[in-house]
Amino acid sequence: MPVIEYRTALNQALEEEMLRDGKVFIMGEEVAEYNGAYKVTKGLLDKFGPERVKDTPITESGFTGLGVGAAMMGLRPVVEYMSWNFSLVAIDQIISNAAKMYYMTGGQFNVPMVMRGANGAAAQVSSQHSHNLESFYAHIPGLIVMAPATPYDAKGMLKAAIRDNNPVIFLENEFLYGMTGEVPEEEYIIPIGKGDIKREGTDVTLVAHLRQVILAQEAADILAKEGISVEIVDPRTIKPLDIDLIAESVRKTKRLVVTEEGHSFCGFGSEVATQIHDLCFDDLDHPVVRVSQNENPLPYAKNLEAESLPSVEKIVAGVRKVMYRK
Amino acid sequence: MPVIEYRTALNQALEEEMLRDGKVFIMGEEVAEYNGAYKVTKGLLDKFGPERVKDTPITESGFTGLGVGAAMMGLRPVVEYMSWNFSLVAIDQIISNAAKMYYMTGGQFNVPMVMRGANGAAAQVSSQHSHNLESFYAHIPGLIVMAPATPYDAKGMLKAAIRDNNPVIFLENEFLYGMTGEVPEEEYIIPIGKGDIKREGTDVTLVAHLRQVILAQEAADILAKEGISVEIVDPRTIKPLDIDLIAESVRKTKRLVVTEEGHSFCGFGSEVATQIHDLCFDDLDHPVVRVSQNENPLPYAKNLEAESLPSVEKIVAGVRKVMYRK
Amino acid sequence: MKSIGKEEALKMLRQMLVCRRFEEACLKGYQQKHITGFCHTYIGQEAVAVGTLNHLTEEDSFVTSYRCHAQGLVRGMSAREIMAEMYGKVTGCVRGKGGSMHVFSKELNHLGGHGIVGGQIPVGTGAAFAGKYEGKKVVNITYFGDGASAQGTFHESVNLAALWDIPCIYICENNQYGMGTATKRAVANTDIQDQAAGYGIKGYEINGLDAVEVYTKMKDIIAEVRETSRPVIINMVTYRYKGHSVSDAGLYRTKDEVKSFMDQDCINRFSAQMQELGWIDEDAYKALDKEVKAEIKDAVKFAEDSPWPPLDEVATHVLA
Amino acid sequence: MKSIGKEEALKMLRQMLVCRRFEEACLKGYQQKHITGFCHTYIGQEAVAVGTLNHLTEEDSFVTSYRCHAQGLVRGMSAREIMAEMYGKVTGCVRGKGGSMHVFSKELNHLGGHGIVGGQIPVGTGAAFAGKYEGKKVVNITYFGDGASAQGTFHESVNLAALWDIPCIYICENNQYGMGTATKRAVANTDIQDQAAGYGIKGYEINGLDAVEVYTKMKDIIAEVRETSRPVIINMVTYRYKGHSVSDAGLYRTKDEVKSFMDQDCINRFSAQMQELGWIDEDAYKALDKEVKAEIKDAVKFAEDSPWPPLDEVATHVLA
Ligand SMILES: Cc1ncc(C[n+]2csc(CCOP(=O)(O)OP(=O)(O)O)c2C)c(N)n1
Ligand SMILES: Cc1ncc(C[n+]2csc(CCOP(=O)(O)OP(=O)(O)O)c2C)c(N)n1
Ligand SMILES: [Mg+2]
Ligand SMILES: [Mg+2]
Repeated sequence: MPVIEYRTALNQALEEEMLRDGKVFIMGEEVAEYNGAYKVTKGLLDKFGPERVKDTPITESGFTGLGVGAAMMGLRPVVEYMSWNFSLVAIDQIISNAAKMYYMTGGQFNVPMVMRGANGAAAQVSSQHSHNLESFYAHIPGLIVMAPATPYDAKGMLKAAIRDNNPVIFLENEFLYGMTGEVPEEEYIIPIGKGDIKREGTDVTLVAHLRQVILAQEAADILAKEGISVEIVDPRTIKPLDIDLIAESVRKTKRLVVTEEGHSFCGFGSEVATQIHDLCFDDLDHPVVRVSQNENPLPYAKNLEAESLPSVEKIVAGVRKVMYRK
Repeated sequence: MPVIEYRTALNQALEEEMLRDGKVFIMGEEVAEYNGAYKVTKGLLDKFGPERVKDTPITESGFTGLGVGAAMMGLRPVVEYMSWNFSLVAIDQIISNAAKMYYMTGGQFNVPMVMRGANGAAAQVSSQHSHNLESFYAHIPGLIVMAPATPYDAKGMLKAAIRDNNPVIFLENEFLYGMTGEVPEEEYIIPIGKGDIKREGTDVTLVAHLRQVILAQEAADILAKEGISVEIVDPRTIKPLDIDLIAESVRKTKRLVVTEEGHSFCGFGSEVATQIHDLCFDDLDHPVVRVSQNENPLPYAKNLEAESLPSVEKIVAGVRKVMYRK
Repeated sequence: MKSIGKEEALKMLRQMLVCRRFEEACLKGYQQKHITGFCHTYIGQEAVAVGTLNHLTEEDSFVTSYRCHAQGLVRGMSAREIMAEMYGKVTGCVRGKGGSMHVFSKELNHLGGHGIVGGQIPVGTGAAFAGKYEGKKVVNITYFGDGASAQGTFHESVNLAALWDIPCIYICENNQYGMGTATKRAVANTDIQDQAAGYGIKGYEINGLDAVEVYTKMKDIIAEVRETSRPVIINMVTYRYKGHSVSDAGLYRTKDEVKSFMDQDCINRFSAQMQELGWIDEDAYKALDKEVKAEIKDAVKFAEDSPWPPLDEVATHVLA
Repeated sequence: MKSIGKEEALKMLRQMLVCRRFEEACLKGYQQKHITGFCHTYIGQEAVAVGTLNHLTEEDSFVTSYRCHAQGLVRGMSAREIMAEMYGKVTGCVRGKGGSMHVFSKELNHLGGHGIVGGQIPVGTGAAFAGKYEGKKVVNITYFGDGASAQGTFHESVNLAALWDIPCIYICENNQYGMGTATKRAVANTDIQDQAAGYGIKGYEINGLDAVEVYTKMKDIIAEVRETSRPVIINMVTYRYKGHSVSDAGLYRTKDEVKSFMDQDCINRFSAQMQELGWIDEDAYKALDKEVKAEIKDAVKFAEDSPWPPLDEVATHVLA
């Protein structure tokens, strides 16, 4: 099977879906002539022309809303945010318009629009550029939230997202773009809402998504040497959440750690923890442990940034804690 | 003690703080000549003049950012959003600027600004006008989030908010504005971060804030007749959260229900539940039960709206569930 | 008026009356607590909807704010389905889920009915974009208020449309107030059409109280936009007679001011012009009004008699 | 040039050189991986900072985007504290917490250093508002890019300022690109000053490559704003020589184009004008440049030698 980068997997998904359906078009800052700030849209302008691959001005609210209107008229926009941080200036269009449209029109107008881009921290880009927005978007009924961790998932999930008839929040990450992995040549789709066991284990369930999956693997390697067998569950779709898969794993391991790059207060980990406490109350040997970003804006200095973010060491510590080990 | 409306309590707080400190000024849509959409700012234009009570154009992002800049230069703006729904067009100014400023300037510029307005549902105003935004703002480090349920709390907390040196998200509710309660004539301040036992009880802890406190009281009355003694804990400040007060209550009652008007996924209830599962794991007789808004945008029709929102009945059912009763 | 022609003029007169009587019925329904939530009427502004929407083809689209009933009616939605929506009934145009602020019709390309001030402006831009993308010669009319013109979404949308040659017609329904705030207290330059210069497009001011002026000028403008695909900004100066919404007492303006505009009432003026030409007489007008009133009465009865949405509707249409 | 005077001109020349050498040192520090994250240089645009900030009084304020080092230096921050910030050291102007995009100085009313495109525009407006509120005759300069001029925050801010007579000077540093997008591909009308008409205020275009023009014109404009409290929009046409940020290869423009602007280099032009007047000669210029380079070298050494922030800094300054 070919081994390709995460960004290439996304690029293939975009190309295939644009070939399949003339209503799919791409818009965002630097997606066309510049080939994308992170090169996800590389070559698509050449292949599909400026009518279908559109560079926008820096007006996220304007072009997001434009996407909503276009989607209401039957197009299938794929909107790129250079990073999800910039979606904050467009969030009203996403929440008040995209998310509510199908419901408030009594099922008349749906909004088949994918919004995608880098979520969370990059390397030392400081506090205004490092938001993890899973919990915001997952909080709102009417939105689907996806977050692939591997090239394989990225491709199959983006294709599913583009074909879905709802607004989809598609979260990627700058560090993942260069990661490589096997991606089959034949077409495949990963269904929305289906999680994936990224590593089987018996002692502790570790829920991780996006870049945390990579850290979780490293942590699991370390813990394996201590005789702790970690099962890594990647929900892949944040909402609708495959809680059954997580619960099944927890019923086996009796212990759960959730790691997320974002902040913890009302974060994704709190939702997983609450649902699992509810579903597996009698199974759990220890309360669910959350690993997450410190309660401060993300600072620039390398040492402070590292101190703030979840890390392999913090995940290892979380697992040890849930195992009542030192 | 005088019995006054919630809106009057807020009005008194504003007036007293404006008298005390010339740097405090108010801005928002219809706050001056119209006396406020919900009359919270009634009479203040007459008392303080148009330089200190300013009607703004409908540009939430613009005037919120203007507030941030003014606060950086030493003023103490009180910004009214006609409702918190409209803060979504300004959320980047709140999160990227107000919340991060003190940190990203290394402690140079703080932003003493209060943002206040009605949060959550009013009577049948449908899906774009009914957001509960606790979980969004509480998720972000650098913001304080307050949510008073009574006239007494409203006054003492708003005064604390205005005197605080940080950006404060101050959540009110349209249904509460007309509620009455005792408010002393002498000055008092309710410290930020201090919760309040709104009703003592022994069997179940019920965490509720804003309008949910009213519903919780009604539910507790009903449950009392069934012999269930409910303790209502109102955190008042959502962040920093008085988790110790909640935990103390849970250690006594062994059971916790959290009711919130907003959605549950990554909502406030999930945070309380997760923290309490962690702190009181061995005390709990039942997993924490969340009562919240259904997983759909809020519809207009009276019967559908009622079906969607948390209610006295739903709270009663939640308490019964946590007591293992039918 | 002559260029409009008798048949079209009669249609327009009827449309304006339908809008007016419909909104009057809403006010009554609100007093009777059948209609709840917010309710924003269009009374006084009818010439705008009528003078603009009649130029659209079936494939054209439009979008507006919460003040959205009249546009729906003029476009051809039934008074029944809109009134039933006001009442929150399942027979309403959006099944009772939206209420007064959220009239939509997919069939007629009525893209709503939006509650966030300025929020619909990019949406209309997108609808116009879609038409162009599909290679059709269609336009979109995006209506918004004078208050909304200050929102950033307006600026961002117009820039996109001017940059990409999107055939969108931005109509500022300048009814001289955004809630209690007079336009001049909200926008630095009340000649909203002057914004056009910043984007290298055309701007126009039109007397929105005069259905003939609106209709004739908009005919040419819409034809030009359809042809050139260049967006335009229209400052459509009009006036609302009632409060911003039903709960607004309107203390921010004098009775004299309101009266001075009622004296220029668009329906009276239009029917007088028709009478001058002998296209209608007093009796025919009365008969027409009676007919319209009956239609609205029927709509109200339909709304009253319609069932509530079944409770399981609450969970449908969250996801498509 | 004559009206500027020799002393002031010498100061300006030195300031421009400090900015240029500082940014060059940043590029080097970035290659050496001492500086990380984003890093946006000001090379080519120096005349703008120098021709504008020198007219501000101590009480005036200003705010800008992530391209914020030069403004800090011209205003009087030390190269040491800004370079140390680039390096993420605790001796940096914001204690290593902000990095390249977030230069601030409370003492000097440098309100940053902002990363969200357009996000700083309302902030500057607010600073100008505060001065007026306190009854002072102070102004704020709000800098933003050509790309940023399309953001809604610009429109909202200018409207507020024009409506409330807020003495804010909106300077669009039109360096002809927003990242890889030429201005004409991002804004429908590249004459940004034409936006002024929409708000009933004055707009100006200034050649931002010519320090003399910037300085002399801005002197009068700033004096007028201070006097009248009416905001203005300036289209300050300039050019950046380097990529948008250090990671940008700049393939969207030709070498010829870049060269044509480097031929009009603001520092060369200014020093040539000074030489014509006999205010400086070749040797003196070289000596000045050497002195400046030494200052920057010292700043780099200071940054290198400075300690990292202690780990407990991570939790400080979250709340005041
Ligand atoms: C973003 C936002 N802010 C505030 C409101 C509350 N609000 C509803 S209508 C309105 C006035 C709008 O005035 P205008 O745009 O002139 O339209 P009109 O009502 O006159 O038709 C306001 C402030 C809102 N719905 N959305
Ligand atoms: C809201 C937002 N969208 C996108 C970005 C990413 N971004 C950073 S700088 C930039 C280009 C800005 O161009 P311009 O305003 O002309 O300023 P210049 O960099 O040329 O000084 C973009 C798109 C951002 N920081 N914020
Ligand atoms: Mg209006
Ligand atoms: Mg630029």
